[in-house]
Amino acid sequence: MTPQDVHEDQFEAEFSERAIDEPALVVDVEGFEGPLDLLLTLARQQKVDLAKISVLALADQYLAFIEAARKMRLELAADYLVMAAWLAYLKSRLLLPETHPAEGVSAEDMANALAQRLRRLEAIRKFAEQMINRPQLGRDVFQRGQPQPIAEIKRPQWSATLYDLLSAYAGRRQTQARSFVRMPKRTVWSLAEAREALERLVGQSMDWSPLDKYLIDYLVDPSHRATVLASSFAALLELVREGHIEMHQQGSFAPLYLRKRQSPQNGNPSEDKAGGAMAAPSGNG
Amino acid sequence: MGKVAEMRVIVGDKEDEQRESAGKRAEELRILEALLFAAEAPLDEKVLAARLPAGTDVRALLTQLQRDYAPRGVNLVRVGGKWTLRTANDLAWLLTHESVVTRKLSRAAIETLAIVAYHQPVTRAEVEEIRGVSTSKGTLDVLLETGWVRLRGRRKAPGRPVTYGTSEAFLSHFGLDALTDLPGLDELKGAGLIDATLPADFSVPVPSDDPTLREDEEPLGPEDLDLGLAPRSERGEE
Amino acid sequence: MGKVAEMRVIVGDKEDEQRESAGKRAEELRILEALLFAAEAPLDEKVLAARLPAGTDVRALLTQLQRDYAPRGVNLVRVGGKWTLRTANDLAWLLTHESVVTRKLSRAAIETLAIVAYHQPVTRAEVEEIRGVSTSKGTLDVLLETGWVRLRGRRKAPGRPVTYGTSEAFLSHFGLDALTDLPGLDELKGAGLIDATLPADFSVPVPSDDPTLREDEEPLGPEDLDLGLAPRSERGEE
Repeated sequence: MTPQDVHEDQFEAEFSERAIDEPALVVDVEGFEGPLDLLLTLARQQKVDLAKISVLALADQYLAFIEAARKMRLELAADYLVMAAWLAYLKSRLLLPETHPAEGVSAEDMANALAQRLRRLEAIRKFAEQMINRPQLGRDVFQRGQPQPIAEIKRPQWSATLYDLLSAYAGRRQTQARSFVRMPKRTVWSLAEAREALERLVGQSMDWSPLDKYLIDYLVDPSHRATVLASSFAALLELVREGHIEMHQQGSFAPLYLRKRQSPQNGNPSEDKAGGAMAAPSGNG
Repeated sequence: MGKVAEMRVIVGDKEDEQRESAGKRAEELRILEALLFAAEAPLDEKVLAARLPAGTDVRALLTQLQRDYAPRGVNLVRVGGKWTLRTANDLAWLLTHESVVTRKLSRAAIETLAIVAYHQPVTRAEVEEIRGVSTSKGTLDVLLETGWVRLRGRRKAPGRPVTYGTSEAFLSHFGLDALTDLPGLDELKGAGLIDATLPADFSVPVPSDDPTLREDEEPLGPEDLDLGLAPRSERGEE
Repeated sequence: MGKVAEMRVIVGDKEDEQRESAGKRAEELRILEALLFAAEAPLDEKVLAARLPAGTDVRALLTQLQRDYAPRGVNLVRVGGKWTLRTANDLAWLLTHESVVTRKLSRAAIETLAIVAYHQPVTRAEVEEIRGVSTSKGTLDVLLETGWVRLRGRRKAPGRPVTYGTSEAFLSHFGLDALTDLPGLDELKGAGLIDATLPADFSVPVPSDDPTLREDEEPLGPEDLDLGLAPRSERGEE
């Protein structure tokens, strides 16, 4: 094959074996994965073992291809041009007799190295295909769909020494024995407590009753007597002021009588006049 | 001769047929097995049938597969009307990994343990009184978990509180031959753990872990057995 | 007479022993089966041995289990030196449409993956040298994202280029026990396409995914950790 034969139609025919998902090649450099791929494709046209390939013929084909591409004013990537220049150089070296074989790398070595690169690329492509066609996990073969992972149970092993035990015991007992001296807490009835108790005790009671009777349960302990009386009296005054409770006293130091305030706004206007009318609801209760 | 040869042929055919049918069945079982293995959830018979050659008796295949797997480490089980492969129930322990973590008892737990040891049988309220602070339920739970403290019985008193005591594991962990080996007041003083300036009536009881219930104790009821005596794993599943 | 009786006893013992040993083996096989079956990922022999009675010949059991499973719909295979159960290769047709469609790798990515696998540890420049074309950053990123290719370290060379290698996930995904099982590796070696008979620039040693860095590699610096080593989720959070 001579360079003149290189023709886009021919390329199209030659390269139709390429994978379908890649654009069909005309003189479309885009279709190649770089100059080495192009060289490999051209080499395949020689239909011989890559080991016996004629690098010279290959160089010719490559240069013709580039020439054809240029005529069509395709923009060529620099890679292709660098390779073209290198091949042109190699070609000239191959055609000329080697004058100084000892000097640097011989043209034959360069040609062999190129052939070796092509073989390597071809081999890796072949095995890449074999590799990718192996049964793939999640595509061809499957692992267990519902794995039952191993659960980690942490079992504590408790540690303590006899010394820990004894010192803790002795320490705590000793502290407790010493802190056993207790200051008796003074009991104080707060105003709030007194008020709460009175509201509860007087409740709905409509009859006059002495204060002492209400507080009888709280006056048992003599130590409480003073605070209970003082606080309830203060709370009582407050309750009277607010109009919740009525109270009266016969004279100084006489018992205090109290009852729930007979409210005129109780809902029934007839009830606010006389005590007689009030007796009816209390009688019902 | 002719007859014998003929018979042989017939027998041969039958064998071939049987072999063929057995081969077909084996292949169907393989498919079933692979489907069930790879499935992300249990599969129902309809789904399985759709993947098998038309006219396959899926139920019969499943029954055979179930029988094949029965003695194995993996079983074919039916859950909610669907089929799935599971590790055999008796091998569930394989799927848990127990690791031992050493943990130190809290100060409160050690104090409580010491009080239980010296004052047993003792109720929680009594422990609190001796410690002078309230004891959380958790502290006693931890002690029950260590296996050093056990429920003894209930005190014959209002509320029937549980009484606690120490176990044999307690003795073995702390290297005690008997509970009476626990040092008394004089020994504690001698060891410098208690100093001399204590009230005259201060005493340390002579401990006893005699398992016989005391007069003021009564046995635990069956309702107590769920409290902390059941193995942890079962409690965990609740 | 006495001698006969004695012999019988011995024979009986032997039978019992055999039966017992067979039972023990069956139980060990069950355990092995259950473990492999339940596992989320391939298990190595050490992990398996830890779950079996001490002194069990794990390898022999695995070989037997592998033989037992060979004709079945699920097979026991070794990937990356670890053991796992997988559906049989020939049933791919059955299960394929159940799978999540895995993203199809571009031709460039497949080639790059193969070069990384056969020539690792390898730098991007070396990949480009073999392919004769520059490799886009995206191609290697896609491969890193699959988890099949990982950053190994840096080559002790000008520019300290990153070296790439395959991961355990790569072996597991393609069902390879070791890199030596890669198709055509011997052929490549035989043809001198993988040894160092070529000029220095071309030399590629026998592939190895041994995580130990080679003499001409050095570890990645902390600045590399953001590139692709961090788990995806973490990277996603950035």
